[in-house]
Amino acid sequence: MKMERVGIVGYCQLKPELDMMMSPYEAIYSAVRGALDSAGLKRKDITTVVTCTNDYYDGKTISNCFKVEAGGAYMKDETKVEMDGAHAAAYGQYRILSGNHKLAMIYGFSMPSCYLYEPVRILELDPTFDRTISLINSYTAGGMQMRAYMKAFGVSEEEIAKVAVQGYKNSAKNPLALPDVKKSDISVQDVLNSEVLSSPLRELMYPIPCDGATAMILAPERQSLKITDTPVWITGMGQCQETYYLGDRDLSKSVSMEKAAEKAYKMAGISDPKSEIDVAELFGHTSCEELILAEAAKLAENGKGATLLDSGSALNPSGGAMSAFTPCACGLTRIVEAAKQLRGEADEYQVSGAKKAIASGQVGFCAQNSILFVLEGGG
Amino acid sequence: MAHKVQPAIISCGFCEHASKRSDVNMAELVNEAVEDCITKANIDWKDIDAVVNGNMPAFEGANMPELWMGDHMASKNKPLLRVTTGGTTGGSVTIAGYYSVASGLYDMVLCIGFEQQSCGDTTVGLASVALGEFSIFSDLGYTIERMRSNMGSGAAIGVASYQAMNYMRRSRATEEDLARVVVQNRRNAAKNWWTHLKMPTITIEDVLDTPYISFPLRFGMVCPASDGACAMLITTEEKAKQIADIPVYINGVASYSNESAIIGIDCAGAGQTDPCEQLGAMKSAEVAYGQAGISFPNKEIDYAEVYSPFPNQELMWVERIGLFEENQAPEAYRNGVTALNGELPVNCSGGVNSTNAIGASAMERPAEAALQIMGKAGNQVPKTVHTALGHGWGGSINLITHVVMSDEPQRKWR
Amino acid sequence: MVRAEFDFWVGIVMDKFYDGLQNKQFIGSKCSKCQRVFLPPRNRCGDCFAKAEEFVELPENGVLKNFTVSNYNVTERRARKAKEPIMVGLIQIDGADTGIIAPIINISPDSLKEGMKVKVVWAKNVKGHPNDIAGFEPVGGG
Amino acid sequence: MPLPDYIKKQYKKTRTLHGNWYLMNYKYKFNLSRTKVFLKGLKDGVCLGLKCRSCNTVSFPPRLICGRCLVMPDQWVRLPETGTIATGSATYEADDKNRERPLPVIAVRQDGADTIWLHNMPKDIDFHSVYIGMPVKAVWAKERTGSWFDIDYYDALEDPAVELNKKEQEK
Repeated sequence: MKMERVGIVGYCQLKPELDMMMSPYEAIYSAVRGALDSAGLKRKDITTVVTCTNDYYDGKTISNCFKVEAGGAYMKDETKVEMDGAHAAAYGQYRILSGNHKLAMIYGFSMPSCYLYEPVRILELDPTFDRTISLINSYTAGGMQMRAYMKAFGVSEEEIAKVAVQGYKNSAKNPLALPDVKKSDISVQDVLNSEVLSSPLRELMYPIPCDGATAMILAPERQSLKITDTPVWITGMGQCQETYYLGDRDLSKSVSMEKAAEKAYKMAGISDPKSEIDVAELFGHTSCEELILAEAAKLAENGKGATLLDSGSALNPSGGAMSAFTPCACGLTRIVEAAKQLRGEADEYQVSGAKKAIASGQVGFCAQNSILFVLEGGG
Repeated sequence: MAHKVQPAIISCGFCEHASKRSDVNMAELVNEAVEDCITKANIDWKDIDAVVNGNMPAFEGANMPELWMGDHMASKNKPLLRVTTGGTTGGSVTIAGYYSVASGLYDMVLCIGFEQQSCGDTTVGLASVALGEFSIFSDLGYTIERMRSNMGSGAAIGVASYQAMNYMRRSRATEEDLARVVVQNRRNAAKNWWTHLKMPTITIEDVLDTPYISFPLRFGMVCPASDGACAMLITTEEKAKQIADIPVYINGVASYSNESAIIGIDCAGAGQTDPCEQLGAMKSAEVAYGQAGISFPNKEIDYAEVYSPFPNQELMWVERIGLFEENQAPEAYRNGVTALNGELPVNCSGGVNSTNAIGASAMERPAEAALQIMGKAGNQVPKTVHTALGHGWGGSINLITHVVMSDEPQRKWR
Repeated sequence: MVRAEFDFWVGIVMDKFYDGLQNKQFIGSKCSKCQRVFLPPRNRCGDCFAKAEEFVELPENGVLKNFTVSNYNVTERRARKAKEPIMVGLIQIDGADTGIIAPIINISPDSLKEGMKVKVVWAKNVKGHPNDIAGFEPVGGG
Repeated sequence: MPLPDYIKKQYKKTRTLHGNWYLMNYKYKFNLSRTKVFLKGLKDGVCLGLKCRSCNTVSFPPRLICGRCLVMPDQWVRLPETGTIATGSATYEADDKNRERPLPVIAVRQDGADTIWLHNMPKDIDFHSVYIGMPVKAVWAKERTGSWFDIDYYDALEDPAVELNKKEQEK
């Protein structure tokens, strides 16, 4: 099934900070305003707004209720996706493809400085058993996933540490990375010496939740070409949710991403992702998960994900989730970073000659629900 | 222009609603509705391409519960999208289902709205709508007493009573008019199998006999808190014709949002100076009717399901969404126009006033409207329904959803 | 208003499981179509979307499928460093087809190994609660 | 009212497991830069509204963002002390003491402003005499400290429209 192309015509990513001085409404306003300005559009041009915030992350019910004005949604068709920003982008894409809307504003926002990220994630667990015993959390799930991966494919800790090091080095070049993770002189040994969160997962393999907001504007093919000379096209999208129970899943692989990628590639007409994809911006919750997702997206053989660092498609040139991990916005940021690469706007970390890129988002423990976008550059 | 897809509803399922569904957990509750829906549609669960769902998470203490409930939603290894917009969640989910099909990416989409309020603390949930706003008040010099007296009416019931005051002043509706709406809804609910408050013998006097909660709303006029779930299957025109006897085509959807009422962002002034003016509802109605090619809603709509936890809202909404002239609704209710055998039946399912499982409520409105067109509703109206409407509101009365459906596809727009 | 409290109904299937715990017994459920046995039980099989309401009594022994040793104790309230590392295991009880998450006890973290045989240790007072499973210990003391 | 006659089915009561949501762990961030100017104005006995240069909407209390234009308004305007009641309600306290005499809570639209804010009426006012559209005037607190309640309450003004209405009815 070939789908109509949807264009990314503008975006804005706020500079992430550990504790932002802005109020939530101000942050959303800045991101949305910035996106409109980057595309040279006005508020009246927007026809629909898809917001991505989470009630439990915001500490209030109906978290989009008061964000109507800040998000430019006054008297606009507004809705909220309570997942990752990338899922909101997918919903924006549905709305554009249906023909009912001509310009969709999508934003994702969260402020982990206002809440405790790890404890709030406990609320995602099955309240009839897992939540009461409180043994599953992002650390232990990440640890088990990493052990399963290492055992299944005989991968060593060093190789995964190398991915983390690459993430930090890439972040150092990214002006929109969190200042605390810009470590250009970090070594594999530093990662392996860092504190154990949950064996074998170490502190430096796990991103720091930080405040941020990202906004992106989508438009149909015809309108995109009028708005900008360099639109980035969404040519494929796939999404999948696998089962929740960790005991049912093979954690060394990601079924959700495999199915999502299969669908996205089919839609975009990509038969050999290894050679066709130039840039991969994958939202992995840990360094190890980045490899699992890359393998599930068929960029490398199972267990050979670490070879991507030396050759093949560029894996997370922006630093990935390591550079700025904002819940609710991280997936959207990945799409924006991929779009930057395709437009040639990523100065220091530009991948030369990038034509096709993929960007992913996820929610749930061990990437339970994954979404993958295939993007293509060139007006 | 590429070929556009016409989405259609083929089946709706419910679980039994009650104040405490203590025999099931959230996942099993949803499962009941999903099974009801899939069985009635007579399809295999593998035919479902994607799932859209939503609820009000803060009322149940579970963040993104669809993650662990996925297997019970027939969504294993399938795309799943979660849409939550407060009271309008169900409506937003229906609309998300519509767009999933209309985009041409999925053929058969299962929409689910659910709520198990007996697990949680609805008061805290509702208060936390503006918790951030409340926390700022101490900086502004609010004392605890002032806060209690002023903010006690700031929650949903408060917003509704402000609305009621304004509406009653405008239309000269009396408390008896409000009670009449309640009586009509609860008597209707008694004939519908899945509803919560079934009161076949209730009278206006019974309602007016209860104490005030917040002037002019009385205890007997307020919606209950229910546990329940609703599921709906949306598919393409071609498939719908094969599967269903009478497919219900969704011809217009809109969800326009207004500024918040009563409290503004960061405690600033609220933009809605009159909470019963409802620009958002009028605009949503206009857009949805426009898409569906309806020019005279009061003549063309045969049946309406309106989201009204409080009786004054039912009177207000039917006017704002163009079914009655301004201030004429109370009289229409008096004359039985909106009754089961009236000219324009409204809320024959019993409405939100009788059953309010928040995340599901706004979906039960289009679902019941669709069932009336199919002729399969629990409380079926005697006349033939061709065009029907499902409406929802939520947030600080600033989020509105509209779903207009008909037994004929709308060719003009496609 | 500092916290919202919730009481989740566990449903009939999980109620049976907790009844079992009260009698120091694992009760799983079996899919009516693919015959897979789930522990903890659920009333639906995700793969077949068929009812899984046939109850099966399961033994106390199992295999350690996966594990991790965490230095952090994360609860709904806070995430803080644990006094002692917490050993979390994914255990497949003999006769069940899915794993159950439970703590591992009576062994040093270094000697944990995948594929180890483990046996349940019940809490002193069993009262039909998830915490009735005090943990799993290696068969023969590790 | 006959209560539980609608409960048809007794559902089996299963166990419950407890869960919490610790709202005290949350912080809420605000931008009070506009509100501070407004509060300073109240301290000086001046009602300041914030005007959006793009759509001329005046907000009182000031809004950080004008949702209609998506800009940050920055023009301060002085507003009169009078206003009208935009909407109102009466709260009944849970402890039943004030059932006879509920507390009126009103939302006032200051003259010249386009937004409303919640405020109080004097305690001895009869709630049934309050109506929507009633003109009111701000009464300043004795000691002004730069808080929301430097305007202590809004007092009713004489409404010429009421007299007119009465005459109409007499006719």
